[in-house]
Amino acid sequence: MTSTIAMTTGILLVLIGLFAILTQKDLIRIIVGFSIFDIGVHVIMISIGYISDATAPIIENLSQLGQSYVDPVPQALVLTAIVIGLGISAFMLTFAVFMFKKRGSLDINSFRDLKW
Amino acid sequence: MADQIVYIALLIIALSIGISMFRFVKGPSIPDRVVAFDTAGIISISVIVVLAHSFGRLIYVDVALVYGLLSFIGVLVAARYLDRGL
Amino acid sequence: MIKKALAVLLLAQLCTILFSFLSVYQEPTSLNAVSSHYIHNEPKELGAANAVTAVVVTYRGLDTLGEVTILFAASVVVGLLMFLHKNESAPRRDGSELLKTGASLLFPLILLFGAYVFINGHLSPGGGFQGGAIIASALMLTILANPNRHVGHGFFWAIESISGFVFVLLGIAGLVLAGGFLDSRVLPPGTFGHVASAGLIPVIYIFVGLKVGAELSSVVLSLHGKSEGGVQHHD
Amino acid sequence: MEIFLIIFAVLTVASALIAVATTKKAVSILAAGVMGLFASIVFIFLAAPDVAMTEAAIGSGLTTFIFFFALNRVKSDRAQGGADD
Repeated sequence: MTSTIAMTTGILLVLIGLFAILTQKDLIRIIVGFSIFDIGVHVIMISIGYISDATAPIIENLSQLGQSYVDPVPQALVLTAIVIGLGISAFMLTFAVFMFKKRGSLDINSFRDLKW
Repeated sequence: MADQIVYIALLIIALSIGISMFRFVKGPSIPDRVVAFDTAGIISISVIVVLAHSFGRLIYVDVALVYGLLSFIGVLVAARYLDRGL
Repeated sequence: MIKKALAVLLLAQLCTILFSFLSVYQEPTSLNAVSSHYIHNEPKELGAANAVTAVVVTYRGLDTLGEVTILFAASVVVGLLMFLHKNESAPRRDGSELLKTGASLLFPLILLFGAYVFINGHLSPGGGFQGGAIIASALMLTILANPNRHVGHGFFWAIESISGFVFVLLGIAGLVLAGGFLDSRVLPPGTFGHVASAGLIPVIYIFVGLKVGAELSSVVLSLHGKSEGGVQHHD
Repeated sequence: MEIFLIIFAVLTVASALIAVATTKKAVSILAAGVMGLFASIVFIFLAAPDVAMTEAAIGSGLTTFIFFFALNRVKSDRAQGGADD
Protein backbone atom coordinates (compact mmCIF):
# COMPACT_ATOMS: atom_id res chain seq x y z
CA MET A 1 0.00 0.00 0.00
CA THR A 2 2.72 2.44 1.00
CA SER A 3 4.66 1.89 -2.19
CA THR A 4 1.50 2.21 -4.30
CA ILE A 5 0.75 5.64 -2.84
CA ALA A 6 4.32 6.78 -3.33
CA MET A 7 4.38 5.43 -6.88
CA THR A 8 1.19 7.31 -7.71
CA THR A 9 2.85 10.48 -6.40
CA GLY A 10 5.89 9.82 -8.54
CA ILE A 11 3.82 9.21 -11.67
CA LEU A 12 1.84 12.40 -11.12
CA LEU A 13 5.08 14.36 -10.62
CA VAL A 14 6.49 12.88 -13.84
CA LEU A 15 3.35 13.89 -15.74
CA ILE A 16 3.34 17.41 -14.29
CA GLY A 17 7.03 17.84 -15.10
CA LEU A 18 6.59 16.60 -18.66
CA PHE A 19 3.61 18.91 -19.12
CA ALA A 20 5.76 21.85 -17.99
CA ILE A 21 8.58 20.85 -20.33
CA LEU A 22 6.24 20.52 -23.30
CA THR A 23 4.11 23.62 -22.87
CA GLN A 24 6.15 26.34 -21.13
CA LYS A 25 7.78 29.05 -23.23
CA ASP A 26 10.35 30.35 -20.79
CA LEU A 27 13.69 28.51 -20.50
CA ILE A 28 13.94 28.82 -16.70
CA ARG A 29 10.45 27.42 -16.24
CA ILE A 30 11.28 24.53 -18.55
CA ILE A 31 14.24 23.75 -16.27
CA VAL A 32 11.94 23.90 -13.23
CA GLY A 33 9.75 21.36 -15.03
CA PHE A 34 12.80 19.20 -15.58
CA SER A 35 13.62 19.21 -11.88
CA ILE A 36 10.03 18.20 -11.03
CA PHE A 37 10.32 15.34 -13.53
CA ASP A 38 13.61 14.33 -11.91
CA ILE A 39 12.14 14.11 -8.40
CA GLY A 40 9.19 12.12 -9.73
CA VAL A 41 11.50 9.52 -11.24
CA HIS A 42 13.42 9.32 -7.95
CA VAL A 43 10.23 8.73 -5.96
CA ILE A 44 9.20 5.93 -8.34
CA MET A 45 12.62 4.27 -8.07
CA ILE A 46 12.68 4.38 -4.28
CA SER A 47 9.14 3.03 -4.01
CA ILE A 48 10.09 0.04 -6.19
CA GLY A 49 12.64 -0.89 -3.53
CA TYR A 50 10.18 -0.69 -0.65
CA ILE A 51 9.36 -3.92 1.18
CA SER A 52 6.21 -4.24 3.33
CA ASP A 53 6.80 -3.23 6.96
CA ALA A 54 10.55 -2.97 6.51
CA THR A 55 12.97 -0.47 8.00
CA ALA A 56 15.93 1.49 6.68
CA PRO A 57 19.00 -0.62 5.75
CA ILE A 58 21.11 0.70 8.62
CA ILE A 59 22.09 -2.08 10.99
CA GLU A 60 22.73 -0.67 14.43
CA ASN A 61 24.01 -3.91 15.93
CA LEU A 62 24.56 -7.37 14.57
CA SER A 63 21.76 -8.98 16.59
CA GLN A 64 19.19 -7.05 14.52
CA LEU A 65 20.25 -8.77 11.32
CA GLY A 66 17.12 -10.92 11.22
CA GLN A 67 14.81 -7.89 10.77
CA SER A 68 13.46 -7.11 7.33
CA TYR A 69 15.16 -4.22 5.54
CA VAL A 70 14.29 -2.32 2.39
CA ASP A 71 16.33 -2.75 -0.78
CA PRO A 72 19.58 -0.71 -0.56
CA VAL A 73 20.43 -0.81 -4.27
CA PRO A 74 17.77 1.65 -5.60
CA GLN A 75 18.65 3.99 -2.73
CA ALA A 76 22.30 3.95 -3.74
CA LEU A 77 21.42 4.62 -7.38
CA VAL A 78 19.06 7.48 -6.51
CA LEU A 79 21.71 8.97 -4.22
CA THR A 80 24.02 9.46 -7.18
CA ALA A 81 21.15 10.40 -9.50
CA ILE A 82 20.16 13.35 -7.32
CA VAL A 83 23.70 14.74 -7.43
CA ILE A 84 23.88 14.27 -11.20
CA GLY A 85 20.48 15.99 -11.46
CA LEU A 86 21.96 19.03 -9.72
CA GLY A 87 24.91 19.02 -12.13
CA ILE A 88 22.59 18.84 -15.13
CA SER A 89 20.36 21.61 -13.76
CA ALA A 90 23.39 23.85 -13.31
CA PHE A 91 24.50 23.02 -16.85
CA MET A 92 21.10 23.85 -18.35
CA LEU A 93 20.86 27.07 -16.34
CA THR A 94 24.27 28.07 -17.66
CA PHE A 95 23.02 27.53 -21.19
CA ALA A 96 19.93 29.58 -20.41
CA VAL A 97 22.08 32.46 -19.15
CA PHE A 98 24.31 32.09 -22.23
CA MET A 99 21.31 32.24 -24.59
CA PHE A 100 20.01 35.27 -22.76
CA LYS A 101 23.34 37.06 -23.22
CA LYS A 102 23.31 36.24 -26.94
CA ARG A 103 19.66 36.96 -27.77
CA GLY A 104 18.40 39.15 -24.95
CA SER A 105 15.43 36.90 -24.32
CA LEU A 106 14.52 33.66 -22.60
CA ASP A 107 11.47 32.91 -24.73
CA ILE A 108 12.03 29.82 -26.83
CA ASN A 109 9.91 31.28 -29.62
CA SER A 110 12.57 33.91 -30.25
CA PHE A 111 15.30 31.33 -30.97
CA ARG A 112 14.62 30.74 -34.66
CA ASP A 113 18.04 29.75 -35.98
CA LEU A 114 17.49 26.04 -36.42
CA LYS A 115 13.77 26.15 -36.94
CA TRP A 116 12.60 24.67 -40.22
CA MET B 1 -1.24 5.53 24.20
CA ALA B 2 2.07 6.58 22.69
CA ASP B 3 0.67 5.87 19.24
CA GLN B 4 -2.27 8.18 19.82
CA ILE B 5 0.05 10.97 20.95
CA VAL B 6 2.13 10.55 17.79
CA TYR B 7 -1.01 10.64 15.64
CA ILE B 8 -2.29 13.79 17.34
CA ALA B 9 1.11 15.46 16.95
CA LEU B 10 1.24 14.56 13.26
CA LEU B 11 -2.30 15.85 12.77
CA ILE B 12 -1.41 19.19 14.35
CA ILE B 13 1.73 19.41 12.23
CA ALA B 14 -0.16 18.56 9.04
CA LEU B 15 -2.71 21.24 9.88
CA SER B 16 0.01 23.87 10.40
CA ILE B 17 1.71 22.89 7.16
CA GLY B 18 -1.67 23.26 5.47
CA ILE B 19 -2.03 26.76 6.89
CA SER B 20 1.41 27.80 5.70
CA MET B 21 0.71 26.30 2.26
CA PHE B 22 -2.49 28.35 2.16
CA ARG B 23 -0.38 31.46 2.61
CA PHE B 24 2.00 30.17 -0.05
CA VAL B 25 -0.83 29.77 -2.57
CA LYS B 26 -2.68 32.96 -1.71
CA GLY B 27 0.12 35.30 -0.58
CA PRO B 28 -0.23 38.35 -2.80
CA SER B 29 3.45 39.32 -2.77
CA ILE B 30 6.65 37.29 -3.09
CA PRO B 31 7.92 38.08 0.47
CA ASP B 32 4.72 36.50 1.83
CA ARG B 33 5.53 33.35 -0.05
CA VAL B 34 9.15 33.37 1.11
CA VAL B 35 7.98 33.51 4.72
CA ALA B 36 5.55 30.65 4.02
CA PHE B 37 8.45 28.64 2.52
CA ASP B 38 10.52 29.22 5.66
CA THR B 39 7.64 28.23 7.93
CA ALA B 40 6.96 25.05 5.97
CA GLY B 41 10.66 24.17 6.19
CA ILE B 42 10.79 24.64 9.95
CA ILE B 43 7.59 22.65 10.49
CA SER B 44 8.92 19.78 8.41
CA ILE B 45 11.87 19.49 10.80
CA SER B 46 9.36 18.54 13.48
CA VAL B 47 7.65 16.09 11.11
CA ILE B 48 10.93 14.26 10.63
CA VAL B 49 11.62 14.10 14.37
CA VAL B 50 8.13 12.75 15.12
CA LEU B 51 8.47 10.18 12.33
CA ALA B 52 11.86 9.12 13.71
CA HIS B 53 10.20 8.48 17.05
CA SER B 54 7.24 6.63 15.62
CA PHE B 55 9.35 4.38 13.37
CA GLY B 56 11.68 3.68 16.31
CA ARG B 57 14.83 4.65 14.40
CA LEU B 58 16.55 7.56 16.14
CA ILE B 59 19.14 7.87 13.36
CA TYR B 60 16.54 9.59 11.17
CA VAL B 61 17.08 12.66 13.34
CA ASP B 62 20.27 13.36 11.33
CA VAL B 63 18.04 14.37 8.42
CA ALA B 64 16.30 16.90 10.64
CA LEU B 65 19.72 18.28 11.64
CA VAL B 66 20.60 18.88 7.98
CA TYR B 67 17.29 20.69 7.52
CA GLY B 68 17.82 22.79 10.58
CA LEU B 69 21.24 23.95 9.47
CA LEU B 70 20.45 24.55 5.81
CA SER B 71 16.81 25.62 5.49
CA PHE B 72 17.46 29.23 6.45
CA ILE B 73 19.97 29.73 3.62
CA GLY B 74 17.19 29.38 1.03
CA VAL B 75 15.31 32.23 2.66
CA LEU B 76 18.50 34.31 2.72
CA VAL B 77 19.06 33.71 -1.01
CA ALA B 78 15.48 34.68 -1.82
CA ALA B 79 15.71 37.77 0.38
CA ARG B 80 18.96 38.91 -1.20
CA TYR B 81 17.48 38.30 -4.64
CA LEU B 82 14.42 40.40 -3.91
CA ASP B 83 16.69 43.07 -2.43
CA ARG B 84 18.75 43.13 -5.69
CA GLY B 85 21.90 42.43 -3.67
CA LEU B 86 22.73 38.94 -4.94
CA MET C 1 -3.12 26.03 -28.79
CA ILE C 2 -2.83 22.95 -30.97
CA LYS C 3 0.56 22.33 -29.36
CA LYS C 4 -0.98 22.30 -25.91
CA ALA C 5 -3.73 19.91 -27.05
CA LEU C 6 -1.11 17.57 -28.52
CA ALA C 7 0.88 17.69 -25.27
CA VAL C 8 -2.20 16.84 -23.23
CA LEU C 9 -3.02 13.96 -25.59
CA LEU C 10 0.51 12.59 -25.27
CA LEU C 11 0.43 12.87 -21.49
CA ALA C 12 -2.95 11.15 -21.34
CA GLN C 13 -1.51 8.20 -23.23
CA LEU C 14 1.55 8.11 -20.97
CA CYS C 15 -0.74 8.33 -17.94
CA THR C 16 -2.76 5.33 -19.15
CA ILE C 17 0.39 3.27 -19.71
CA LEU C 18 1.95 4.13 -16.35
CA PHE C 19 -1.20 3.55 -14.34
CA SER C 20 -1.83 0.24 -16.07
CA PHE C 21 1.64 -0.80 -14.91
CA LEU C 22 0.78 0.43 -11.43
CA SER C 23 -2.50 -1.53 -11.30
CA VAL C 24 -0.66 -4.86 -11.57
CA TYR C 25 2.17 -3.91 -9.20
CA GLN C 26 2.43 -6.02 -6.05
CA GLU C 27 4.42 -4.72 -3.13
CA PRO C 28 7.14 -7.32 -2.49
CA THR C 29 7.37 -8.91 0.93
CA SER C 30 10.96 -10.12 0.75
CA LEU C 31 14.21 -8.95 -0.81
CA ASN C 32 15.53 -10.27 -4.09
CA ALA C 33 18.68 -12.40 -4.09
CA VAL C 34 21.24 -9.67 -4.77
CA SER C 35 19.95 -7.24 -2.16
CA SER C 36 19.52 -10.02 0.35
CA HIS C 37 23.16 -10.96 -0.18
CA TYR C 38 24.21 -7.33 0.26
CA ILE C 39 22.23 -6.91 3.48
CA HIS C 40 23.08 -10.19 5.17
CA ASN C 41 26.71 -10.67 4.21
CA GLU C 42 27.87 -7.07 4.16
CA PRO C 43 28.24 -6.63 7.98
CA LYS C 44 30.62 -9.58 8.14
CA GLU C 45 32.39 -8.88 4.86
CA LEU C 46 32.90 -5.13 5.08
CA GLY C 47 31.69 -4.11 8.55
CA ALA C 48 29.74 -0.98 7.53
CA ALA C 49 26.55 -0.38 9.50
CA ASN C 50 24.90 1.54 6.67
CA ALA C 51 24.26 -0.87 3.80
CA VAL C 52 23.61 1.98 1.36
CA THR C 53 27.12 3.30 1.99
CA ALA C 54 28.58 -0.16 1.41
CA VAL C 55 26.74 -0.41 -1.91
CA VAL C 56 27.74 3.10 -3.00
CA VAL C 57 31.40 2.88 -2.03
CA THR C 58 32.36 -0.75 -2.50
CA TYR C 59 29.87 -2.95 -4.34
CA ARG C 60 29.04 -0.23 -6.88
CA GLY C 61 32.19 1.85 -6.38
CA LEU C 62 32.87 2.17 -10.08
CA ASP C 63 29.46 3.85 -10.53
CA THR C 64 30.47 6.43 -7.93
CA LEU C 65 33.72 7.08 -9.77
CA GLY C 66 31.80 7.66 -13.01
CA GLU C 67 29.33 9.86 -11.18
CA VAL C 68 31.96 12.20 -9.75
CA THR C 69 33.49 12.32 -13.23
CA ILE C 70 30.16 13.50 -14.68
CA LEU C 71 29.92 16.10 -11.95
CA PHE C 72 33.47 17.22 -12.76
CA ALA C 73 32.56 17.59 -16.44
CA ALA C 74 29.46 19.61 -15.55
CA SER C 75 31.39 21.93 -13.26
CA VAL C 76 34.12 22.44 -15.91
CA VAL C 77 31.57 23.33 -18.59
CA VAL C 78 29.67 25.68 -16.27
CA GLY C 79 32.94 27.40 -15.35
CA LEU C 80 34.02 27.66 -18.98
CA LEU C 81 30.76 29.11 -20.29
CA MET C 82 30.55 31.58 -17.43
CA PHE C 83 34.17 32.58 -18.05
CA LEU C 84 33.36 33.30 -21.70
CA HIS C 85 30.57 35.66 -20.67
CA LYS C 86 31.86 37.66 -17.78
CA ASN C 87 29.37 39.64 -15.80
CA GLU C 88 30.70 43.19 -15.60
CA SER C 89 28.08 44.68 -13.35
CA ALA C 90 28.51 47.37 -10.75
CA PRO C 91 29.70 46.24 -7.31
CA ARG C 92 26.91 44.56 -5.43
CA ARG C 93 25.51 45.82 -2.20
CA ASP C 94 27.13 44.28 0.86
CA GLY C 95 25.15 42.27 3.35
CA SER C 96 23.92 43.91 6.52
CA GLU C 97 25.97 43.79 9.71
CA LEU C 98 23.66 41.12 11.13
CA LEU C 99 24.11 38.89 8.08
CA LYS C 100 27.91 39.33 8.07
CA THR C 101 28.34 38.50 11.75
CA GLY C 102 25.93 35.61 11.60
CA ALA C 103 27.57 34.18 8.51
CA SER C 104 31.09 34.33 9.96
CA LEU C 105 29.76 32.71 13.14
CA LEU C 106 27.91 29.92 11.33
CA PHE C 107 30.44 29.19 8.60
CA PRO C 108 32.82 27.03 10.71
CA LEU C 109 29.87 25.27 12.36
CA ILE C 110 28.33 24.26 9.04
CA LEU C 111 31.75 23.15 7.74
CA LEU C 112 32.19 21.04 10.87
CA PHE C 113 28.75 19.51 10.40
CA GLY C 114 29.56 18.70 6.78
CA ALA C 115 32.73 16.94 7.95
CA TYR C 116 30.68 15.05 10.58
CA VAL C 117 28.24 13.90 7.92
CA PHE C 118 30.86 12.46 5.62
CA ILE C 119 33.06 10.94 8.30
CA ASN C 120 30.07 9.13 9.83
CA GLY C 121 28.75 8.05 6.45
CA HIS C 122 29.19 4.36 7.20
CA LEU C 123 27.33 4.51 10.54
CA SER C 124 24.42 6.89 10.04
CA PRO C 125 22.53 8.35 7.09
CA GLY C 126 24.77 10.67 5.17
CA GLY C 127 28.06 10.43 3.38
CA GLY C 128 30.22 12.12 0.82
CA PHE C 129 27.51 13.57 -1.40
CA GLN C 130 25.48 15.05 1.42
CA GLY C 131 28.57 16.36 3.19
CA GLY C 132 29.80 17.93 -0.02
CA ALA C 133 26.47 19.65 -0.55
CA ILE C 134 26.55 20.98 3.03
CA ILE C 135 30.07 22.36 2.51
CA ALA C 136 28.98 24.07 -0.71
CA SER C 137 26.02 25.59 1.17
CA ALA C 138 28.43 26.95 3.80
CA LEU C 139 30.47 28.57 1.06
CA MET C 140 27.32 30.08 -0.37
CA LEU C 141 26.48 31.64 2.99
CA THR C 142 29.76 33.58 2.92
CA ILE C 143 29.11 34.61 -0.69
CA LEU C 144 25.73 35.97 0.36
CA ALA C 145 27.24 37.96 3.21
CA ASN C 146 30.14 39.39 1.20
CA PRO C 147 29.16 39.36 -2.48
CA ASN C 148 32.15 41.41 -3.57
CA ARG C 149 34.87 39.44 -1.83
CA HIS C 150 37.27 37.71 -4.15
CA VAL C 151 37.16 33.91 -3.89
CA GLY C 152 39.61 32.19 -6.22
CA HIS C 153 38.71 29.10 -8.17
CA GLY C 154 42.26 27.77 -7.91
CA PHE C 155 41.90 26.50 -4.36
CA PHE C 156 38.82 24.45 -5.25
CA TRP C 157 40.40 23.07 -8.40
CA ALA C 158 43.42 21.96 -6.32
CA ILE C 159 41.28 20.19 -3.70
CA GLU C 160 39.15 18.63 -6.43
CA SER C 161 42.13 17.27 -8.38
CA ILE C 162 44.00 15.98 -5.34
CA SER C 163 41.00 14.17 -3.88
CA GLY C 164 40.03 12.70 -7.24
CA PHE C 165 43.58 11.43 -7.65
CA VAL C 166 43.63 9.92 -4.15
CA PHE C 167 40.23 8.29 -4.82
CA VAL C 168 41.62 6.48 -7.87
CA LEU C 169 44.82 5.60 -5.98
CA LEU C 170 42.78 4.01 -3.16
CA GLY C 171 40.86 2.06 -5.78
CA ILE C 172 44.10 0.75 -7.23
CA ALA C 173 45.31 -0.11 -3.71
CA GLY C 174 42.20 -2.28 -3.39
CA LEU C 175 43.11 -3.92 -6.69
CA VAL C 176 46.63 -4.71 -5.47
CA LEU C 177 46.09 -5.55 -1.79
CA ALA C 178 42.53 -6.96 -1.75
CA GLY C 179 39.94 -8.48 -4.06
CA GLY C 180 39.39 -5.86 -6.74
CA PHE C 181 39.13 -2.22 -7.79
CA LEU C 182 37.81 -0.09 -4.89
CA ASP C 183 37.69 -3.10 -2.56
CA SER C 184 37.61 -1.67 0.96
CA ARG C 185 39.16 -4.64 2.75
CA VAL C 186 42.66 -3.15 2.59
CA LEU C 187 42.38 -2.06 6.23
CA PRO C 188 41.05 -4.42 8.93
CA PRO C 189 37.25 -4.21 9.44
CA GLY C 190 37.55 -3.14 13.09
CA THR C 191 34.72 -3.20 15.66
CA PHE C 192 31.25 -3.04 14.15
CA GLY C 193 29.63 0.32 14.81
CA HIS C 194 32.74 2.36 15.63
CA VAL C 195 34.01 5.29 13.60
CA ALA C 196 37.30 3.54 12.78
CA SER C 197 35.74 0.50 11.19
CA ALA C 198 34.65 -0.82 7.81
CA GLY C 199 38.15 -0.78 6.34
CA LEU C 200 38.69 1.85 3.65
CA ILE C 201 35.04 2.99 3.39
CA PRO C 202 35.35 6.10 5.62
CA VAL C 203 38.64 7.09 3.99
CA ILE C 204 37.18 6.81 0.49
CA TYR C 205 34.04 8.68 1.53
CA ILE C 206 36.10 11.54 2.98
CA PHE C 207 37.77 12.06 -0.39
CA VAL C 208 34.46 11.69 -2.24
CA GLY C 209 33.03 14.34 0.08
CA LEU C 210 35.92 16.73 -0.51
CA LYS C 211 35.70 16.21 -4.27
CA VAL C 212 31.93 16.70 -4.44
CA GLY C 213 32.15 19.71 -2.12
CA ALA C 214 34.82 21.36 -4.26
CA GLU C 215 32.92 20.65 -7.48
CA LEU C 216 29.60 21.98 -6.18
CA SER C 217 31.35 25.03 -4.70
CA SER C 218 32.94 25.80 -8.03
CA VAL C 219 29.56 25.43 -9.80
CA VAL C 220 28.02 27.84 -7.29
CA LEU C 221 30.90 30.30 -7.66
CA SER C 222 30.70 30.21 -11.46
CA LEU C 223 26.95 30.77 -11.49
CA HIS C 224 27.30 33.62 -9.03
CA GLY C 225 29.84 35.25 -11.32
CA LYS C 226 32.07 38.20 -10.38
CA SER C 227 34.51 35.69 -8.88
CA GLU C 228 36.72 35.47 -11.95
CA GLY C 229 39.32 37.65 -10.21
CA GLY C 230 41.61 34.63 -9.83
CA VAL C 231 41.47 33.91 -13.54
CA GLN C 232 41.60 37.51 -14.70
CA HIS C 233 45.35 37.76 -14.10
CA HIS C 234 45.99 35.61 -17.13
CA ASP C 235 44.60 38.02 -19.71
CA MET D 1 0.38 5.91 9.19
CA GLU D 2 -0.70 5.71 5.54
CA ILE D 3 -3.09 8.63 5.94
CA PHE D 4 -0.12 10.91 6.71
CA LEU D 5 1.78 9.57 3.72
CA ILE D 6 -1.26 10.47 1.62
CA ILE D 7 -1.33 13.97 3.13
CA PHE D 8 2.31 14.62 2.30
CA ALA D 9 1.97 13.05 -1.16
CA VAL D 10 -0.94 15.38 -1.91
CA LEU D 11 1.11 18.34 -0.64
CA THR D 12 4.01 17.32 -2.92
CA VAL D 13 1.78 17.12 -5.99
CA ALA D 14 0.04 20.37 -5.04
CA SER D 15 3.32 22.28 -4.78
CA ALA D 16 4.42 20.84 -8.13
CA LEU D 17 1.15 22.12 -9.62
CA ILE D 18 1.80 25.56 -8.10
CA ALA D 19 5.28 25.55 -9.62
CA VAL D 20 3.83 24.89 -13.05
CA ALA D 21 0.75 27.11 -12.83
CA THR D 22 2.09 30.30 -11.26
CA THR D 23 2.91 33.32 -13.40
CA LYS D 24 5.95 34.58 -11.48
CA LYS D 25 9.30 32.87 -11.98
CA ALA D 26 10.53 33.41 -8.42
CA VAL D 27 7.37 31.80 -7.04
CA SER D 28 7.82 28.88 -9.41
CA ILE D 29 11.35 28.29 -8.12
CA LEU D 30 10.24 28.57 -4.49
CA ALA D 31 7.42 26.09 -5.12
CA ALA D 32 9.93 23.65 -6.61
CA GLY D 33 11.93 24.01 -3.38
CA VAL D 34 8.83 23.29 -1.27
CA MET D 35 8.19 20.25 -3.44
CA GLY D 36 11.69 18.95 -2.67
CA LEU D 37 10.98 19.46 1.02
CA PHE D 38 7.80 17.36 0.95
CA ALA D 39 9.39 14.79 -1.35
CA SER D 40 12.09 14.22 1.26
CA ILE D 41 9.38 13.56 3.87
CA VAL D 42 7.89 11.01 1.45
CA PHE D 43 11.36 9.42 1.28
CA ILE D 44 11.38 9.15 5.09
CA PHE D 45 8.07 7.28 4.89
CA LEU D 46 9.67 4.95 2.34
CA ALA D 47 12.49 4.15 4.84
CA ALA D 48 15.21 5.90 2.85
CA PRO D 49 16.92 8.37 5.22
CA ASP D 50 20.02 8.63 3.02
CA VAL D 51 17.98 9.76 0.05
CA ALA D 52 15.91 12.07 2.23
CA MET D 53 19.08 13.75 3.47
CA THR D 54 20.44 14.14 -0.06
CA GLU D 55 17.13 15.53 -1.24
CA ALA D 56 17.07 17.99 1.68
CA ALA D 57 20.60 19.22 1.08
CA ILE D 58 20.62 19.17 -2.71
CA GLY D 59 17.11 18.97 -4.13
CA SER D 60 15.56 21.50 -1.82
CA GLY D 61 18.67 23.48 -0.92
CA LEU D 62 21.33 23.89 -3.59
CA THR D 63 18.97 23.60 -6.57
CA THR D 64 16.87 26.51 -5.30
CA PHE D 65 20.01 28.56 -4.74
CA ILE D 66 21.47 28.05 -8.20
CA PHE D 67 18.07 28.79 -9.77
CA PHE D 68 18.03 32.12 -7.96
CA PHE D 69 21.61 32.86 -9.02
CA ALA D 70 20.78 32.18 -12.66
CA LEU D 71 17.55 34.20 -12.45
CA ASN D 72 19.53 37.07 -10.95
CA ARG D 73 22.08 36.95 -13.76
CA VAL D 74 19.32 36.96 -16.33
CA LYS D 75 17.60 39.90 -14.71
CA SER D 76 20.59 42.07 -13.82
CA ASP D 77 21.19 42.79 -17.52
CA ARG D 78 17.62 43.87 -18.06
CA ALA D 79 16.74 47.54 -17.80
CA GLN D 80 16.80 48.53 -14.15
CA GLY D 81 13.36 48.38 -12.59
CA GLY D 82 11.89 46.57 -15.57
CA ALA D 83 8.98 44.20 -15.55
CA ASP D 84 9.07 42.25 -12.33
CA ASP D 85 8.11 38.67 -12.99
